[in-house]
Amino acid sequence: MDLSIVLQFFISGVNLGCIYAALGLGFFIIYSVTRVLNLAQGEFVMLGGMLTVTFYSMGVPILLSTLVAVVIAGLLGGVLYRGVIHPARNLSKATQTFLTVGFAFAIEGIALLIWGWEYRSLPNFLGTPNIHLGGATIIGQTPWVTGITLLVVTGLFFFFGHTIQGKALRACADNPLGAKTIGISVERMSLYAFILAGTLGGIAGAIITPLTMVSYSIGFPMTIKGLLAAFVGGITRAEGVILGGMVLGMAEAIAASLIPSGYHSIFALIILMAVFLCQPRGLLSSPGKT
Amino acid sequence: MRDYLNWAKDILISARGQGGEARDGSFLELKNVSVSFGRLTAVDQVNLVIRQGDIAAIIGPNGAGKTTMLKLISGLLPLSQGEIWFKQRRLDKISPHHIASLGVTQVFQDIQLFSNMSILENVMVGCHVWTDAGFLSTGLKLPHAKAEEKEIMERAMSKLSLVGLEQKALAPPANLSWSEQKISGLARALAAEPDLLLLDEPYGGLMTSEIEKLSQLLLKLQQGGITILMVEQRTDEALEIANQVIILDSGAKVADAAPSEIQSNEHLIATYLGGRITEGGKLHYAASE
Amino acid sequence: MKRIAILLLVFIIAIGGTVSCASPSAEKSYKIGALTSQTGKYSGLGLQTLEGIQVIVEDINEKGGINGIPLELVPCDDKSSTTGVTLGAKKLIEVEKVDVILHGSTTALAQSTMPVADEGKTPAILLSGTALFDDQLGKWCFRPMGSEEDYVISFFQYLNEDLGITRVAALLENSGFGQGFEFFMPGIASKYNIEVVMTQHFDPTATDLTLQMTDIKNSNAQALVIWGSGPAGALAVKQARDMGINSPITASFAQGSPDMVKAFGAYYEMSPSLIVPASKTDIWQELPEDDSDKAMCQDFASLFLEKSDPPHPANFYNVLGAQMMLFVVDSLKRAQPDPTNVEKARSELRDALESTENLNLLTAVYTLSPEDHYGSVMQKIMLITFKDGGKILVPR
Amino acid sequence: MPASRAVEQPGKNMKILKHTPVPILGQVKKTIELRRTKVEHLIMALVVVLFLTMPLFAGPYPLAIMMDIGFYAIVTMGLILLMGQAGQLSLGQAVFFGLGAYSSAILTTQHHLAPWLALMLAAIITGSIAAGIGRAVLRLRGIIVSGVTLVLNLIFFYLVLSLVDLTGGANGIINIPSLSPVGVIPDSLFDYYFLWIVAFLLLAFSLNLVNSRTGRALRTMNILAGGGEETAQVLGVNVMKYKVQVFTLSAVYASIAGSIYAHHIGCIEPEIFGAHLSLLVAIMAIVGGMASPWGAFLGAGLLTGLTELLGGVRVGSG
Repeated sequence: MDLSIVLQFFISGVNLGCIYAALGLGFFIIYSVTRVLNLAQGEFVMLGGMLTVTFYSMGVPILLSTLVAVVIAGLLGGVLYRGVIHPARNLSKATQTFLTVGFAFAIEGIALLIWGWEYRSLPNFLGTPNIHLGGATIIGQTPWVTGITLLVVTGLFFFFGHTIQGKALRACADNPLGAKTIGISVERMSLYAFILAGTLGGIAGAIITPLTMVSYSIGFPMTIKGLLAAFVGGITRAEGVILGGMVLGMAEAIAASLIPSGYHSIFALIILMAVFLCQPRGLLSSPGKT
Repeated sequence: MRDYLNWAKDILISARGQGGEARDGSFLELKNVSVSFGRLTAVDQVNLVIRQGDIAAIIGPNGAGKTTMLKLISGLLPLSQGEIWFKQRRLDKISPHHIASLGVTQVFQDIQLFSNMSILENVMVGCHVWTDAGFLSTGLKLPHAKAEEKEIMERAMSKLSLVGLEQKALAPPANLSWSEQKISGLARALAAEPDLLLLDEPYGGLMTSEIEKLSQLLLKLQQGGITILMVEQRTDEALEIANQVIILDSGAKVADAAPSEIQSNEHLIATYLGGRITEGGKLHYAASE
Repeated sequence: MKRIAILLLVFIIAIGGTVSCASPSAEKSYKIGALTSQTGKYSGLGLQTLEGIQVIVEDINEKGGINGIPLELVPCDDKSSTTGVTLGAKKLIEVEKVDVILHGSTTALAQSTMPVADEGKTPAILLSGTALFDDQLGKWCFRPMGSEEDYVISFFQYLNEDLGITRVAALLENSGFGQGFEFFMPGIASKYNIEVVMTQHFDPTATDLTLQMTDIKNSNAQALVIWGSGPAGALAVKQARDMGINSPITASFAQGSPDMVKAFGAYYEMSPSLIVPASKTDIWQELPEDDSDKAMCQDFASLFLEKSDPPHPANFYNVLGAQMMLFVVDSLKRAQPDPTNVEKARSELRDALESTENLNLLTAVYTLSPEDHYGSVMQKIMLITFKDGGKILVPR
Repeated sequence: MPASRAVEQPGKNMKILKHTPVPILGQVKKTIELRRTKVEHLIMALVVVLFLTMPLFAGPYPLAIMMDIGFYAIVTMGLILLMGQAGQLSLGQAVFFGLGAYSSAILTTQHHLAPWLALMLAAIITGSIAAGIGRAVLRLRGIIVSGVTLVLNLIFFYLVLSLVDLTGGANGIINIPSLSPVGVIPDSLFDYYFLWIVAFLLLAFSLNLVNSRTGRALRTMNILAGGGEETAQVLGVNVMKYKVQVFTLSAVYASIAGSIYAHHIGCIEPEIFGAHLSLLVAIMAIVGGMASPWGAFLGAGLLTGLTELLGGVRVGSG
């Protein structure tokens, strides 16, 4: 095989992997604290992208637009918890999970009303140029995607490992009852988890928009992709989700370069299936916590 | 149809019975059984013979591998080494539900009644083993399934009345006291018409009056031909009704004798029966093999 | 259980109630059912089509209707799903008692309209991208919308005759849209002495096409044909240029839609600039003075600019929507059915639609017959390209 | 310490445990009967009769809504058995709906089988595929099952898109013959009766199942609602077998609905394999209530009916 293809495959795989990991992390945070699968996660991504585009087109500098969009997405995460999940806290987790679908539909409907159906795009952050590398190309925005994902992941590990709030969140995830007995408010931590997940979704939306475009309807596909990354890697560990995202990205890249055109998506999914069947709880997961 | 059912069941029971009258008299036999989890050996080369019709009690300190032993027999845990024979059938190669169909039923320490069903339904689940109506015949309510369902209901009620809980038949498990839950767990196991009943700490959490009642019940079951293998922390109660006592420590068999013999051995009394269990709970690590 | 049973009962009665409430409006008007995708996957397509229909209806009504009878537009959402189409079509036929259904969405959904229209004996005009099922339209359905074949021809003719290209790579969407194109491509390519050296596919939701591009770059193709219905096709153009593919690229009209141009205009204008098909309305200013359609296209363009809200130039789907409506208006004018007798009106309208002859519309001239419910005689497809933020005719 | 009181001659007294009639049995049976009261049976009968007589007073549009509800209800009913009884979270019911629809369509349009035969063959094909899938997938537990079934759903979606020769790709299959025998009664009326009779038969089947040996066995493995797999196993329940069987059964339900759908609408396209259908059905099961198969009708009715009554016509201007 041509060297340029191998190189391009690697670049594409990492790039897609970072996107999927960023999408999957939101699921991880909410699921580990509340045991709810937030099927509205993709809507945060959509909002992150849409809002960034909106502010940017109003003349706000790109980084500031991104920041404001991400903050709003985070707040919406809080709204989802306060308005939907918290009132239903006595219902089963499955029911709460499906309530998030209702929320997703509502957000999508409102987005359609506000922004219409058109696709929107953003220029590459700070106009980063494309890099040509031995026949392969790194598209300008890609380093941003990889870099910001890395930054977010590092930030998350620092947050969980070295801050009081992060440790409290982790305690809730590991043992809700125990956390309660030592005086951690599980409800408050759940709220934080949703806000954090909203923020992460917003960031993901903002950084991928220059690559993929954004419209009101991208939420559900994003949810599915993120969910897959989370499931493959093991939804109970952040490292698992990142690895899952990478596996998914690489699988798609391998498929695109080796498999006859038209069967790409199936091949990537079959790899996932194999992962599931061999490693039922995901590639990395703490035992006994599915 | 009913006759047919009874006839089929008779055949089933007689088939079991034949197995039970083995030449060597062994009913349940464990040969050189070991199991380890990683480096931890929970059961260490245990040989054991249980005779038909006996009440056998396994006693020993915490972590001695008692519960593990029961789960090995009922097939919930795989052996690392050794063989388990029940009525000349090898148990350690077959799945738990198959073992159950051979006449071995286990009652867990925490009972685990199905909270999504009434007590009666719980006991009816026990009848699963000797019935065979599948999806099609139950869904279509074929005569066979209908007759079976009637039989199941009657049998379940009869088991409930045997343990004295017929009045609570339709209550959800959550509405029952702990001792009632334990007894209904027993009724559920009995509904499977077992030959060998594995009881995990049947006396755990019961009050004195309830203990006496349970002992009576167990003796009655023994008279009815059911062999009982129990694991018990409360050694006094166990020794009172058992014919055979096995002492297990750190996964190894320390003693296996009639209660009277155990009670005459001062060392055993001092170590395992007097509450002075100084080495109990200490985990035994197998030497690197 | 009891609760459930009672709820079900109430529910049935509620449905029964809506049936008795729904009465056809008494006023005298032609009711036009516009069954389009307003929500869901194809909402972009459906909403643009609906906009085109609305503009024409408004215009006709302002001019006093058809022989004094106003048009009444009944929009209905098919939710981008086959069940939505069936429900919507039945609702329009049965409850709203429309005279004709205009269906604006994708191919697979258009197919679902056909049995309902046949059963309800109501004429239906289908907008769909593919000519693959033209022989199965049945008695009541019409599809005067052109065929992918015409686009394939326009592309390959241009590539061969104008640019002298003999080797082409194709990058097609993994959808009905791409499938139709692929169906016609081999035959037409060989007709123009072009070899399709590589056919790659992409998902409608794809975000990274760099791998396909690497393959295409490594092939010896002299030009690239991209055929997609949504943003992935436009992304493909962007990424091709990002990857340094400098050969001519032709893409579908969807890639020429205003939002895509707004997002990727800079890439479209990179030399050689992107070539897409367009309707004459799109570039009426560019048409030569002797073009007989210039006046018609100019009129429609200014009408649309005036009526649309917010005002914007008509795009390809706006034009197709408007054309569907104009097609019906022509038949209504000829048949002059009595709007109070719906069943008779439907049947008369159907006959009139079928006998359409030499009807000069925005994208083609139509002559239909009982055997041919498609009827396009001459496709007025223009190839355009992008320059200085605007669209120009491809210099030939 | 007292001497052992154990009997010396074991096994000689089998009579002691012999099954004896219990006087209270009749009373218990009555109580259970009371839980399904006569009034309730009456209401149910009324519901059935109302559904079956609807075509007499309702036009095709409400009947079309009822058709939709019927399709969803059948799929949801299968999911309720799988999810509500056996506790297996599946997000892949659309796979089996699609398999049923496509098998029926392919068998009738390409192999010219009679629609009736195609429907049954489709159910068998789907059931066999589901049994295979179930054997692989149901070894997994809890929420992972929903993940895997979701992946499966996507795999099937892309598979159908890619196998153009067999499935018609994205354009789907058209001209699928109707189930109705020609000219006896209108197709849509026939389909309505056929669908709803099938729905009620399946409901009866499900209700019987739930209140039987099989239903109880399923509930023992419902770890979502108080079941326990180990307990079930030591009581002789072949957990894996039951999981696979109920998975297959729910697939057959979906397949039947899919087949009727294909023959009714007359054309199908890959979107019916979409993950959103699986999700929608799961929501219907939860909204309707997972304890009883009746919940399927409630969930399907509420979601389909209300969206149709509230939304529908006149979204835009005009």
